[in-house]
Amino acid sequence: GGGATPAAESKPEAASDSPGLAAASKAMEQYTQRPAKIPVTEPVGKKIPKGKKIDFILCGVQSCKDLADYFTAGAKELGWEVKQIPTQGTPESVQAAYEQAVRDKPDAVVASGFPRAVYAKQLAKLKKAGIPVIQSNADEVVGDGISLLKNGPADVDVQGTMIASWVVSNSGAKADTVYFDLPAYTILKPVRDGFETKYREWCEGCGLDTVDVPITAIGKDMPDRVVSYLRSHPKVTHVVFSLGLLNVGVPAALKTAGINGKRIIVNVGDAQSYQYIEGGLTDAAMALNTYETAWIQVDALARHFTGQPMDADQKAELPNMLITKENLPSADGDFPLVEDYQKQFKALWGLS
Amino acid sequence: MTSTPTRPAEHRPVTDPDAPAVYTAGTPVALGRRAAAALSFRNIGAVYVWLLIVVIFSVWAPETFPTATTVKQVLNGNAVAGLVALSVVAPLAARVFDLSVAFTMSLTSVLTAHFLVNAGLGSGTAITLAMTAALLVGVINGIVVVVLRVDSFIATLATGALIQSLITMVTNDSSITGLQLLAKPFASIAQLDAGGITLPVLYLLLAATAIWFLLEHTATGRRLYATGFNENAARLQGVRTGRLRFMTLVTSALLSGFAGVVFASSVGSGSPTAGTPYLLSAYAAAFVGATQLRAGRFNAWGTVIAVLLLGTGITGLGLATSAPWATSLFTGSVLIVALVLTGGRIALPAVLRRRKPSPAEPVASPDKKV
Amino acid sequence: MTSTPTRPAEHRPVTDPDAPAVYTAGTPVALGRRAAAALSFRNIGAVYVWLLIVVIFSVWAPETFPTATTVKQVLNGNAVAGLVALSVVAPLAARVFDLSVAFTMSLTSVLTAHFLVNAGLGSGTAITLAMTAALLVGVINGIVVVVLRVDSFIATLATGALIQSLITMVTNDSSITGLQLLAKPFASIAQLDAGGITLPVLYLLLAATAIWFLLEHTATGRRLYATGFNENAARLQGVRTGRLRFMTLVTSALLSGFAGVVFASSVGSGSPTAGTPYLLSAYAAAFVGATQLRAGRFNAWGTVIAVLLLGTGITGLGLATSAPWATSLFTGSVLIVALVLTGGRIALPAVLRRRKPSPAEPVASPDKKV
Amino acid sequence: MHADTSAQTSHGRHAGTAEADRPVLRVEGLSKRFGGTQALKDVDLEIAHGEIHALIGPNGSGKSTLIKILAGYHHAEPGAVAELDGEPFDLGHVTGSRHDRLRFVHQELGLVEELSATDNLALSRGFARTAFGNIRWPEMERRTTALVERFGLGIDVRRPLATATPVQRAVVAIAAALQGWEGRRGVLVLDEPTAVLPPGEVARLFQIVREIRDAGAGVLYVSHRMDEIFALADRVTVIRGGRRIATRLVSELTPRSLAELMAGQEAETAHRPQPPSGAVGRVGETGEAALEVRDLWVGPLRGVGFDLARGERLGITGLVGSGHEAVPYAVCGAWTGPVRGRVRIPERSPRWVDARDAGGLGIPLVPADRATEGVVGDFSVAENMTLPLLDRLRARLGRLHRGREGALVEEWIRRVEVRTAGRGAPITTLSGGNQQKVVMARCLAQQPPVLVLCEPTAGVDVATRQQLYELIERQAGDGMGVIVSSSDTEDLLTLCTRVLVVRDGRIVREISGRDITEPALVHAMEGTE
Ligand SMILES: Nc1ncnc2c1ncn2[C@@H]1O[C@H](COP(=O)(O)OP(=O)(O)OP(=O)(O)O)[C@@H](O)[C@H]1O
Ligand SMILES: Nc1ncnc2c1ncn2[C@@H]1O[C@H](COP(=O)(O)OP(=O)(O)OP(=O)(O)O)[C@@H](O)[C@H]1O
Ligand SMILES: [Mg+2]
Ligand SMILES: [Mg+2]
Repeated sequence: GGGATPAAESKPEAASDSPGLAAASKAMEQYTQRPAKIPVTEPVGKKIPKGKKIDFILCGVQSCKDLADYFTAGAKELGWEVKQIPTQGTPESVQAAYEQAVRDKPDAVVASGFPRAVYAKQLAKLKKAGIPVIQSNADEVVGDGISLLKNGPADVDVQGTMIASWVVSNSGAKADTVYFDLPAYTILKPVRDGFETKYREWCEGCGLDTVDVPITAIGKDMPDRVVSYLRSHPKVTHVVFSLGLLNVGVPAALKTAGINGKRIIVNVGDAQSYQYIEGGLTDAAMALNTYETAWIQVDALARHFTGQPMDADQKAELPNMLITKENLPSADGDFPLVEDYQKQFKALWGLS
Repeated sequence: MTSTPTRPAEHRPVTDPDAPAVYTAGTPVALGRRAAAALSFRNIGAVYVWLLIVVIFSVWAPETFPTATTVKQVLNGNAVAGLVALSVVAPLAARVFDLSVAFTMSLTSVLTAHFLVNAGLGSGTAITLAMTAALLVGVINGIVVVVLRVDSFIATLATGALIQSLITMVTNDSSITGLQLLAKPFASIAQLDAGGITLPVLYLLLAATAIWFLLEHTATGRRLYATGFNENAARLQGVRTGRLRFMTLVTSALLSGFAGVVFASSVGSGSPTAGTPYLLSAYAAAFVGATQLRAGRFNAWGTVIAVLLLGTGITGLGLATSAPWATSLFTGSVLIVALVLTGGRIALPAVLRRRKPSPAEPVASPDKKV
Repeated sequence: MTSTPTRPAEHRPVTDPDAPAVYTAGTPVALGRRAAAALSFRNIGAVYVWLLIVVIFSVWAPETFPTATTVKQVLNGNAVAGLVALSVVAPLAARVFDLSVAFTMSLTSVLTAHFLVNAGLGSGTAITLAMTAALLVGVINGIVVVVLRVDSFIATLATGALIQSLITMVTNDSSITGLQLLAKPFASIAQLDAGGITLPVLYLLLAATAIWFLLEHTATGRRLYATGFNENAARLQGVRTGRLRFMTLVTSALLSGFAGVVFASSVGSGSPTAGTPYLLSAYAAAFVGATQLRAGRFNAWGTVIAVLLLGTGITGLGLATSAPWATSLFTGSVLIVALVLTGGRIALPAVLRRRKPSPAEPVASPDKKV
Repeated sequence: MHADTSAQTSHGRHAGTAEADRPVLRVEGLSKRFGGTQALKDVDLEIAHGEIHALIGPNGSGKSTLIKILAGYHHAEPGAVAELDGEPFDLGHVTGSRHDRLRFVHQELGLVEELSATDNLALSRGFARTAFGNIRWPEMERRTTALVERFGLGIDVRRPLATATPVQRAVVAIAAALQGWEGRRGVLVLDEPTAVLPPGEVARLFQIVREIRDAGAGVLYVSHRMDEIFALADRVTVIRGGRRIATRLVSELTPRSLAELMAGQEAETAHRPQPPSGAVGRVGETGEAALEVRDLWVGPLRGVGFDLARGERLGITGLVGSGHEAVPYAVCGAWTGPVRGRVRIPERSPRWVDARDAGGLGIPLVPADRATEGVVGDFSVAENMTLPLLDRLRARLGRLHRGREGALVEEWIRRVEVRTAGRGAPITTLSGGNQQKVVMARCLAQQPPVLVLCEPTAGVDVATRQQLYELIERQAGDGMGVIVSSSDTEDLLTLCTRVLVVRDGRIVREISGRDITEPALVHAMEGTE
């Protein structure tokens, strides 16, 4: 449900002749602003202990790895040691990683990408041992062993809204959109729902088709699938990918197939997405707040290790940003949304 | 695969004739010789490599590795992998490649979850239905390979694709999760434990024992090997090679299907890609296993040893280091070391070697090779 | 696997000499017979299945499918898959399994990207270095398989794991991207096109022609097949089988390595898992290819036909429907249908066949002699 | 170990010339041990220029091992001396000059059957190529055809050898060995080349071998067929148990004295020159039918039918291509192509069985090609022997009863005198003849009502051949019907009570009892009566 997001609340009134378009444009304008502030403001206030050991369980995809690296950087600032446990993204490798975490007895476990059904048994053990588990980007809820959840299902639907705002305003409310979704990642479902809701709201006459893609298509015949789809649906104007990965190789394939003029936007932008935007091969991306998520998790643990609740972090609304060629901060890799997030966080931790 | 002219026959000195414990005992001398042969590097080289690994990790991670917990972790963590590896042993013995096992495993895992969660059936019914599907897969494989005579390697790739499409239809490619999968009757299948050893370890032992008995101690087993080594000769001696190959395909489907059910119970979800990571490692284990104990013959315990050898190393590595590349480096090197040192020169796929010419004549391995 | 797909002797009616187009012509009658044989269902059954698919999709998606764009799409979209499939043809002809091709492909893809992006080298240097790595992989495979005599199936699984660990070291398991990969000199490698046909299609044709020439028209090719069919007999006749098998492993590493470079250029990133999805489909294509044209022999054009057959179907499906399960359903069924219909069957025991005296046989029918 | 040197210095045909004073090949003190088996012990051998030198000895006496050492496949134990034309060569290394002067036709021919004759010949001697390196196929084919035609045999040089007849393959193997050997300086080594050749082709082979000899080369010729030795060889070396027993001029020997040399003191008991007696009547005369075959259409066969009486030993023969080879396979249900016809074993059931399902009758078959159809190379002697007998060895829970298996195998190893390191030894470590005995034993052990034998004595030595004949006779005496398909006329003459001759797919002649003679058979086969 996207009702609670600031985005939805901030524009109650509609514009004149095409109220949807106006609303979408307004929303888009807001989303394309680069956020300046991290969402937590309350300093930790106590001396943060050094030497904490933290296990970070990866999910087997790039974005988790990024998250882990940024988290490690943040933890290093506080003198903590992070052990990254790789997985192949399969349920049992995730389970095995948790099993190892149980044996490691770290001070905290950070993980990403998988719902608790996969590791319920280990989670119970960790809870019993009093080890906090911090999750992000998972189709999950806080509590019962999970101490903090960022980018949970309730947080990500705004990403759908953002994409919808761009599609609607970019097309002047005359879009015919295809949405390529990857059902294998359940956390992407709320994004898709958010997109559909807002897209229909803002753009009543617009076409929308959703295509599910098996995970095996990534890196193989995905470009071919897109080309085929677009050839058989020539009226489509906008293409949405629910994951940046799905777009890999697509622009080149479209070019050689002689398909021009399609607008492409991806959710969860990655370095390559930004390079595509820079090169004019893709039009927009929803930039994920990976840096901020990683550091807010560090922040939450800092509070935990100093005997405070993590509420401030759980409540905090992480920023998101819609990237287009105009506002692209840097093309040669990933970038934080809040430019000086490190400084701001360090200030909270009393490090600056 | 190649036809390395390295059939076991040719490596063993004639004096200790391959001596499966089969041939009757005898004098103490003979017994001693037999024991020496059984413990020789040639025969159980992987076990020595395994011991070496244990020593290395005990030194490297002295606090965590040499513990009972590690033993349990290795056993529990590799039971499913072991089941999948065992599932390909019987087909390989008959020189049938079943590449669909990974898909069958995924299929039963999602079907069980589907019937339990989405259809609300009881555990027993759900498992029965899923295993029926596995049986069906085995029968279809059998029909394509034996009746329609498509080469098994490519045929099971094809049926694998068909199963994949079925999985996608059922799951839309996302895992099926639900409380029913985590609750008692079903969760116990994989999670019930005695002293920290879970049930799947028992299944592994049972399956290995059954396959060992079948291959080593029954007429069927003998005929399976004959089918694999020289289908022509076997058929001319009245062995129903087609029927046996059919049977192995059904067995592998059932066993890998069962692995899928166990997997679903152990992770508490039905994953549409549950089996994929197990495919190559199952074949690796079976091939390494074929160089152990009954050199040149795919066999159950050799396969189990291979699975545990690799599993021990990976668990040890997890305790000792967190370098992400360590696992594959370790797996690759251990495989090569184990195979080179133990004369892991399998007599392989006759597919590929079918026409190994005359047994005794010029072909017998030249001295320079040994 | 049981046995190689098929040998020529067995499926063709004895009356039409197995005659590759290579052999000299003859009377018009003989020519006609030869043409009939060449166009027979047995010989190019996959082509007929392919035509059928074209017809079906032309009816199903009449506006989009039967167009020049589709032709280009199929060619462009399957060039890399075709290169990988071709890379396993020569090893398979010599009965060597190279399962490391997928990893070699990933390796060169990430190495090229690494050298271009992280090390800031020029395209030429980066590609040269990556291809050197591929060469090294081939040599290592050769050493393990030929010198250390480990069975190729398991040996290349093991070296695959080693390559994987190298990839992980280089990439930390994440894709390497950078503007350099999208920019001109490098991007052109895969993206330059003439009339909508991109360069990789040209590479595919060149590679297929080269392999076809090697296997069909050179002494090396004949010796490769001899090695694969009966290594002992070949060695007895002075063929340096070990050297040849070594060579095929180097070839496959180089070709799949090249596919990795092309892949990196075409998607504009170096992916640590670039090759993985191509492995099984490459083997599927090579095995289907072996039932075509030179039935029973792994061959270049048969493999290309198989790749394009599957590619056409998948493209057609993409135009006609977007059900996520359609692709695997189609792939599986087409493989089975193609193999069953075209006699992609297991070799019947050569000896029994041979005892089936052919009507035309009695020793000296003069018109048979060239 | 110079047990007998009487013929050591005799010369071959070119005796007297300077060249012939030096043997073309001389080896001395050749020993070879495989584990516990002493395969060769101190063997000497000399082959003169222009001499056909036969090598003869019981199964497992070390003949093939000697040849494999010459070929460089096995290493001799240190101390052996070898000379080619007076030049010593190292038995441990396959040097180019040895390859040039020693030419081998191995028993299993060493051909790649999936490839054509052209390819096979080219494999060893190279291909004619253009500047681009591509093969000039027309020239290759012309060359091959020319080579093969020298042997008076037409063959489609483009077709895979798997479709060729055994004779054609043998010719290709010989042509491959001889090509590029224009000087004919050296030795041609033939290991049991005639084991599966029909008489007519044997004669043709002899002619070729004599030509080679007359050109001045030496020939080393291994065979178990005594008559061939007398027809062809100039000298003969007998080895037994890995030792050279004697080297003699053939002209000084009689079949009986040669057999005595081979068999040693056991000669009296082992050798039995008389053909077996005990004529058994045809169905309808004296015996009842063990097997009835009707209207068999298989391959070139056009409606063949016959009755086999209990106790009868029925030979089936014909020229290559006549279709007679299909009969035994079809009767056992082992033919893989399309089959039509009916068979029944009246003793078991009065119902006729479709020939397609004849496999269900469980008639044991000794296949013609031991290597590819007979033995399971990766199995031990015991496993090979009990393969069709497993049902008898079943204990509780379907377990195999190892004890009974062991006893059974030991019994048959004794009965047919298999020379092996033990019943657990891999079958591939047995000599060719001993493998054949294992294959025969497992069929006889089934004590079936009907037994089908193809080339039952291929590669089996003289003494064992007699033993096998006796065993077959004894079992036939107990009521078993036997079908014999063999290219070795001795099998037909000695063993069979009746012979059916097939020509152009039909049974054209039936010869029985005393009328079975070689001329009668040849006339019937060729239709020249
Ligand atoms: N039985 C034989 N008779 C004559 N020459 C032989 C025989 N076997 C091998 N040779 C020759 O000896 C040479 C070396 O043989 P070998 O089997 O060692 O082949 P190779 O090319 O060295 O292969 P590898 O790489 O497997 O060692 C070959 O060139 C062959 O001509
Ligand atoms: N590779 C091997 N390993 C062990 N023993 C062997 C091997 N090859 C041969 N032998 C043994 O060496 C002895 C001599 O065998 P060889 O093949 O030379 O006999 P042969 O005279 O050719 O017999 P036949 O007439 O039956 O062909 C036999 O006892 C045989 O079992
Ligand atoms: Mg060699
Ligand atoms: Mg011999």
